[in-house]
Amino acid sequence: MKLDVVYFAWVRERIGVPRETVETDALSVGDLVAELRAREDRYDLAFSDLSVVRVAVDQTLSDFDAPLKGVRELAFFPPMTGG
Amino acid sequence: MKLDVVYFAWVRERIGVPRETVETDALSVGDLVAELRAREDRYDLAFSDLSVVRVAVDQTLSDFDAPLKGVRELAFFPPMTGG
Amino acid sequence: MAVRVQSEDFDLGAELEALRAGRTDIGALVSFSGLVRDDTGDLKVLELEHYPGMTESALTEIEVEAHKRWELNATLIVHRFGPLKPGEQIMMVAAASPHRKAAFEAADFLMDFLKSRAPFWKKETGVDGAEWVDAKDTDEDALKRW
Amino acid sequence: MAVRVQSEDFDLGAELEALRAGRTDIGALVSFSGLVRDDTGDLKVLELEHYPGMTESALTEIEVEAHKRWELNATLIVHRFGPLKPGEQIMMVAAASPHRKAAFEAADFLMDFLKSRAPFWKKETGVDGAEWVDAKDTDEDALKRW
Repeated sequence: MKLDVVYFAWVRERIGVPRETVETDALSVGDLVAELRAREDRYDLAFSDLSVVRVAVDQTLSDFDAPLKGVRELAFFPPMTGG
Repeated sequence: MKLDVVYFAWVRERIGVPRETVETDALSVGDLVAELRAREDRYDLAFSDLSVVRVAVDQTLSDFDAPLKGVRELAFFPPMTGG
Repeated sequence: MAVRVQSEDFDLGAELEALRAGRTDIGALVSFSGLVRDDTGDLKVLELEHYPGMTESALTEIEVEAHKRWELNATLIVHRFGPLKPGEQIMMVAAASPHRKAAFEAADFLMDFLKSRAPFWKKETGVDGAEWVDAKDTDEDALKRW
Repeated sequence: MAVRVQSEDFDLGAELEALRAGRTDIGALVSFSGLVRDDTGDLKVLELEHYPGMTESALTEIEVEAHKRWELNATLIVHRFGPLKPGEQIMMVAAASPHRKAAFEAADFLMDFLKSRAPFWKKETGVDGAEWVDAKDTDEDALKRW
């Protein structure tokens, strides 16, 4: 399965790209995160503390348990600080 | 003792003047009100329900128990409705 | 910190602009403005009466109290008097603070106390004649929040 | 009801004016604006990053929720992105209602949810380098009020 994955703020900086297409068989967001962390250090660093990482599935806030089936765009970012 | 007394809103309309000088020996605001009510019907009407009349003594919100000694300006008006 | 009581209209945007002009210590600016509302189309004019002298001192006292309770960079109260038409601005308060919560609370506080402690009275003249607006019990009750 | 996400500055006064123009059903108009604060004089630039697409839908969702909860005539959310200097406007919300309490609460609600649910991130570049602004626990806690 191919997924668009986007990153923001310091998550983006640690991973080094704002957007990429990921090929994966992971079933959930959490599984994909584990897979990415095993692949390269920059992912391991970005996802080392998941309590400060938020996830959006198809532009809607979600969580690490969310299934990936049918998902087009996944986003990872720190807690929001607008306003 | 001579006192400046001012009236606002429907209290002013019932009494018929915005301001007058009153000659009185009343000791408190409440005593003066009783004295005025006895004098003329228009005062009796204006002060018939004191729960909806507020009093200011020298431009500071006060109450009917307030003493009149040393007071220069007394004001009577309904509950405020600004904003 | 400023209080103005006037018959002329005011420019809300210009007032808020002036409050923050040239400053970098404000993080949050909250404004409230009150408008002459006429749901039914029956209202011809809203007449605002006030107690000159006491109005200014009552508003200043409320403002001083707000500055005691919250960390505020600036506050402003402008209140009109005289005849106003539906849709016109009646008054405004503004509160500027380093922090959002303080700005919101102070503006809310200014409004609650202004409603029940500043000597203004409203008279509505509609198609069926004129009537003084009654104070609401909820306005007096609102003071207990603070 | 409107949401705008833009890099350009906005004219707070003109926005508030437009919200009430030609209407007589608004009694209360509350605005909040957030400004780039720099107490120490060390801040060079505040960079606002956002998630195009999700930002607009998240803000619209918050606005829709406010209209469900309160009697509102109109609301507006404007939020900027890109580099901002100390003293500049970051964003604004406005809520117009027939009633004071609804206007205050709705504006407060919009801000609380915008803070923790709209995908914006702030990065401060000061004399000592750049740093992402941390979210506050109190921001997340603030949602529980509603």
